[in-house]
Amino acid sequence: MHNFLMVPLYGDLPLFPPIASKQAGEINSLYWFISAVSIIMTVLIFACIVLFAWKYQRRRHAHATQIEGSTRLELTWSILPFLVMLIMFAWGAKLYYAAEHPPKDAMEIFVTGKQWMWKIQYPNGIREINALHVPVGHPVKLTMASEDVIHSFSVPAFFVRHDVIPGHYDSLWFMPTKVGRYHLFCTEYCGNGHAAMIGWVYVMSDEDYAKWASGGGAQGSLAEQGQALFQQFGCATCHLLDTQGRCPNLRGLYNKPVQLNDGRTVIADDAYLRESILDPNAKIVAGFEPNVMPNFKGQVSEENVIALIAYIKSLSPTTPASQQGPQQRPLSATPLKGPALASHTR
Amino acid sequence: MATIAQEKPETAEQVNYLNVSHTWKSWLFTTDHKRIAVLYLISITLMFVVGGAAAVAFRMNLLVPEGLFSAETYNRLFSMHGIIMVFFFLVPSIPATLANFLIPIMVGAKDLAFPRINLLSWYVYVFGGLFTLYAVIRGGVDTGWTFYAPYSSTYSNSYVLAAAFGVFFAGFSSILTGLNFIVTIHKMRAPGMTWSRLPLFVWANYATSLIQILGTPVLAITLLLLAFERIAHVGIFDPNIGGDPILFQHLFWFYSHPAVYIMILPGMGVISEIVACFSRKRVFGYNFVAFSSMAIAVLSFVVWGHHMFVTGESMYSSLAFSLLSFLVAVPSAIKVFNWTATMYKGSVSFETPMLYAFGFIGLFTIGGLTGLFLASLATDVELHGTYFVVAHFHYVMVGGMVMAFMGGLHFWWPKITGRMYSEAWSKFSALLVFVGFNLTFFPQFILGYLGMPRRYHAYPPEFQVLNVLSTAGASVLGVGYLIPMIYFLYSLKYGEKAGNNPWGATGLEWQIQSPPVTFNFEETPTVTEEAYNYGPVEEVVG
Amino acid sequence: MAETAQPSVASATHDLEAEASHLRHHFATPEQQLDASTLGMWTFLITEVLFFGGMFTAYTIYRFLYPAAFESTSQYMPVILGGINTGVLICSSLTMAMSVRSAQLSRYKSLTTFLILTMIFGATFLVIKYVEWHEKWVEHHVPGFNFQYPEYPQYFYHAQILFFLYFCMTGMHALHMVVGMGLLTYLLVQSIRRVFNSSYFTPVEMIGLYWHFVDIVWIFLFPLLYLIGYRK
Amino acid sequence: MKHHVDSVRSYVGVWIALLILTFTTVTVSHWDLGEFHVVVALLIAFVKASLVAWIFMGVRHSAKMTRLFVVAGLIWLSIMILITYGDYRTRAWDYQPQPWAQTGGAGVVR
Repeated sequence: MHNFLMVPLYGDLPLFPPIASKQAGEINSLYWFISAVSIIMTVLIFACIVLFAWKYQRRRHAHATQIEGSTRLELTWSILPFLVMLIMFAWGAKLYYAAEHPPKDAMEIFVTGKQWMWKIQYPNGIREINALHVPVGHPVKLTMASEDVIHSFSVPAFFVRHDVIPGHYDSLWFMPTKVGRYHLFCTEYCGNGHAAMIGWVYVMSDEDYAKWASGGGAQGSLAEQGQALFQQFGCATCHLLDTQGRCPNLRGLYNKPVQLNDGRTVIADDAYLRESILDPNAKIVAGFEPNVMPNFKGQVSEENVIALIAYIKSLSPTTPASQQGPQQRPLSATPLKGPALASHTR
Repeated sequence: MATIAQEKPETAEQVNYLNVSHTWKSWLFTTDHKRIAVLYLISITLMFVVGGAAAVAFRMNLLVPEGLFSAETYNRLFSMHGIIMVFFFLVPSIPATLANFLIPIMVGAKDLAFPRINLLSWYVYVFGGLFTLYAVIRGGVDTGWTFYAPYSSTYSNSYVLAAAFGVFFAGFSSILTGLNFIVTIHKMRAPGMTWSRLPLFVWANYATSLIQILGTPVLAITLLLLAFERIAHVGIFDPNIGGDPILFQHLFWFYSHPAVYIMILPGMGVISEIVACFSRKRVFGYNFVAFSSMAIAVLSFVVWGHHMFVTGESMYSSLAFSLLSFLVAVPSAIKVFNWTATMYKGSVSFETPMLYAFGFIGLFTIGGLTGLFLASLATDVELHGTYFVVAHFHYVMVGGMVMAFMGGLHFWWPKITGRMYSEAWSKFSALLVFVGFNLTFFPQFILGYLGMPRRYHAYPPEFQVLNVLSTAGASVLGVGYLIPMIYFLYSLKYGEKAGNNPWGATGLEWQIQSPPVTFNFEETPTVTEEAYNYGPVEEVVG
Repeated sequence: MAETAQPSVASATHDLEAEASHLRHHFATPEQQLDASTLGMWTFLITEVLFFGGMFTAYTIYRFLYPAAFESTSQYMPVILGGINTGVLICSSLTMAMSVRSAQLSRYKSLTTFLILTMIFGATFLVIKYVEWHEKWVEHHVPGFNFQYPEYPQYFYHAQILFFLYFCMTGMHALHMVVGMGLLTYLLVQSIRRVFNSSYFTPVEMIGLYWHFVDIVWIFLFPLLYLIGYRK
Repeated sequence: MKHHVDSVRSYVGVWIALLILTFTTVTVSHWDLGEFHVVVALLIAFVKASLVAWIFMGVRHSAKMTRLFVVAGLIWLSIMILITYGDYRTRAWDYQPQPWAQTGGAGVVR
């Protein structure tokens, strides 16, 4: 269809976004609360202006009555609105707090932003570009990294958004409530292809999701992909899994405290592991030498780092050496909250 | 208002600051604040035309979901629009033109404290403008006006350095203007012109100047660090060596959030003058309006983190910034209430400046209230980076500041040029601007609520109808801005002689000749009354 | 008021005449002019505080994030040169203060002498600074230009942040010194022409304020850049 | 026109004090003060800067307004540094420690 401007015109005129997650409903209520307050205030002020302009126009009211200001009035219209705003603040803060704290049983999916696409990795090894499949009714936590510039992962139907800052792991979570297909946008300007960095989120019923996920990744689970990379990059020559090699044994390392050679102790979380892969000299484990492991910065992509970390996570301390290797990871993952920067040291 | 005895018989060959000399040199090397204001007015109008043309162009692009231009062209257009409009139009708009012209007169001084620095600030502005225009001509810059690292420092292939240096110099020009105003307002007030007798326009500009001198240097050093990083290919915002791109945002918004108040406070000052004059009434709650300007200036420096709620800023910081952001809404609300109350029992007339003031109050109210959505944490997460934000700040910047600028220009045009413009045309264009503005930006609130991200050159088709509406509005708005340029120029030659006080306003500026003589006052005036003395107080409320 | 300040009529008239040539048209009195200049200069210095403040903020954040890497750089910071430079700047501040005093007392010759001394100290500072930078260049401690840090490989990346800040901060400081030298040259020429005296010394005082401010910046830069870690 | 001429003695006194303090700050940097290392260094620097401002720059004779401006400049500087620092300092607070480890910061156990 064409309009007078001679451009094709699509007929849709949506006025309300789809509400497809638990947060979306909650935040939408707050949105309409603030809207209601705003509309009331706007109408009030407009009405006063129109009324005064009409009633006191010069033709009717040639002589202005000079009025001194009123402290009581000033205080009233300062404090009352502020009290209403405190409600907005508290309500917003409560929802924000919830958004910052994913439930422990959230399933974890990994997202890498790259000019200009979203790469998605599932624990079972499936990889996708610009498409995210999630089951309805389960909390989902995204752990996100950026290969280059700042991106921002946003799903308007879920009312969620978080920037993906290079050098960080960022995360967000949501619980989809409605089966369907929803937009996925990058909302931090990232260069020429910014508008192309869009995709779809597919919310599926449990059965459909199980069917979709059953195939798994062509190259095995994420941890198995990590294992392959572990061999490919030659990590296994030094990081022996049965005995202590030239480099620390990685078995059972994940989320455990590690003694460093400068006396500090760090927790081997995702951020630590990522840093130790990309910049191995940044933190040296006590009893080991620096400069043994080559620097992998620029050699390993963020996606591969995610796979390697998944492999390290899968190395349970109890598994006998002969059966080493990752188990099929369940879809629910250990919740983790990456620290803001790769290497806070304090 | 003041004891000035210089009413002279108006003759055709009255000497004033405009006709005192005619050479190029007398303009380019002038130290007269009024001439510098005119130089600034010409320069910012040129920049406004460039920035506005970019806006019209990229609005055209958004007529169809696929976009009419390439992504590259679109990105450069919106970036240039942002950079030029923010740093080369909005920041200097009222301070460097109207305030430059009026502040010395309003406080009863012969000139600003440092006239040569005032001229220097214009040259620095022009120098910065040329840098930026050079960047435009060479192919533009595509970082957006925010220059976020590491995109701007490492990844962008556009003329970031030229644009950043342009902004750097514009910043210095802004600092020099602010410094001049502060010293002038402190030290150059005429006898009897106490702080509590200052026109609210002066108060607003004083608050603005504080922000300019306290915030702008931080922008300057941040852009320099960014430039070094771009040159050396390594730097403190570089995540490859452990740098944190969020630190750039901290430093950038430490200036740029207060800067949005640089872009609105002077407008609030203008509205106080206009509303009082055309209601023939003293401003309701003078002390509160003056104080609220200062409160805004101070509070504006502790809310910058609300631009970073979704970046990974600490949750505790976000909570504090959110609360403080609500707090800064209070003084803005005080102003709106007081302007409205000023009209109560006034004697209201509807000349063009007053129409713009009505527009300002209405649009600023909407702009301010939609700010609440972005101060509240959860709704900011929802709306951050969408067209909602674009609509919100255009309601404040364009619906607010540009409306106030136009209102002020229409209000003081007779004083600046000595001529009246066409009342019919000016009312018509004020109406066009109001309608065009709302048509352009109101649909963007809905677009933002639907989730359409900003800075997209192409978009999903369901957003098209609203985008077409917005583009149609932009065309109306463009025409609304073109008409004044024509009738203002026309009035210079053919406009009626305005007389010294065409509006019957109070204030020192209305008691001197139009246009004023070079040193404003032949004798320094002595002030004996408070501002807006349209009559003795007859009624006290509560 | 009238009792406390009772200048003789004759001296007041003399002052006014002497100042008349420097009183700009838009000021009512020389006091107003001086007050305006002083407030203007201090306002300018506040902008300078915030200009450097941006770098100090960045420094604070990264020192908090990477304390060990920052400490490791101490080893390569020439404390002796930095210390000498601190002393040199303090001396220049003294001579600058003495210049202002000489101008206030209309001592033309000593004003010229102190200005020259201040410039000599300023130049010494810049020469030492150059030596220091050259050393850094030779040792490959300039980030972005073949940076090397073999002794502490674990800090290879984070140390670059400190060195980047080091060059930005000392560079900006040195730039301010160079501008200061230019201003001093102007003062020197004017002082040889005997422009300044007890009734007109505003430029000397203003440029003095600027010079002292630059000294203050260095007073903070020295411990923050050269004395980060405790050295055995 | 009124102006204050300070004595040579006060200038030289400040000069000597500044040199002594410079020497002190270098000496102190050789002591192992742990966390107070930077505190002491900054304290000495602050005293030195105050001396320069108070005597050399003549703040002690200056108008109230000038002093107010100086203080305001310092307050604004600290707003910028402290609030930005506050963000980085509190980012780690939100780190959720695992049950088996007592973390004192992001990934770091004291």
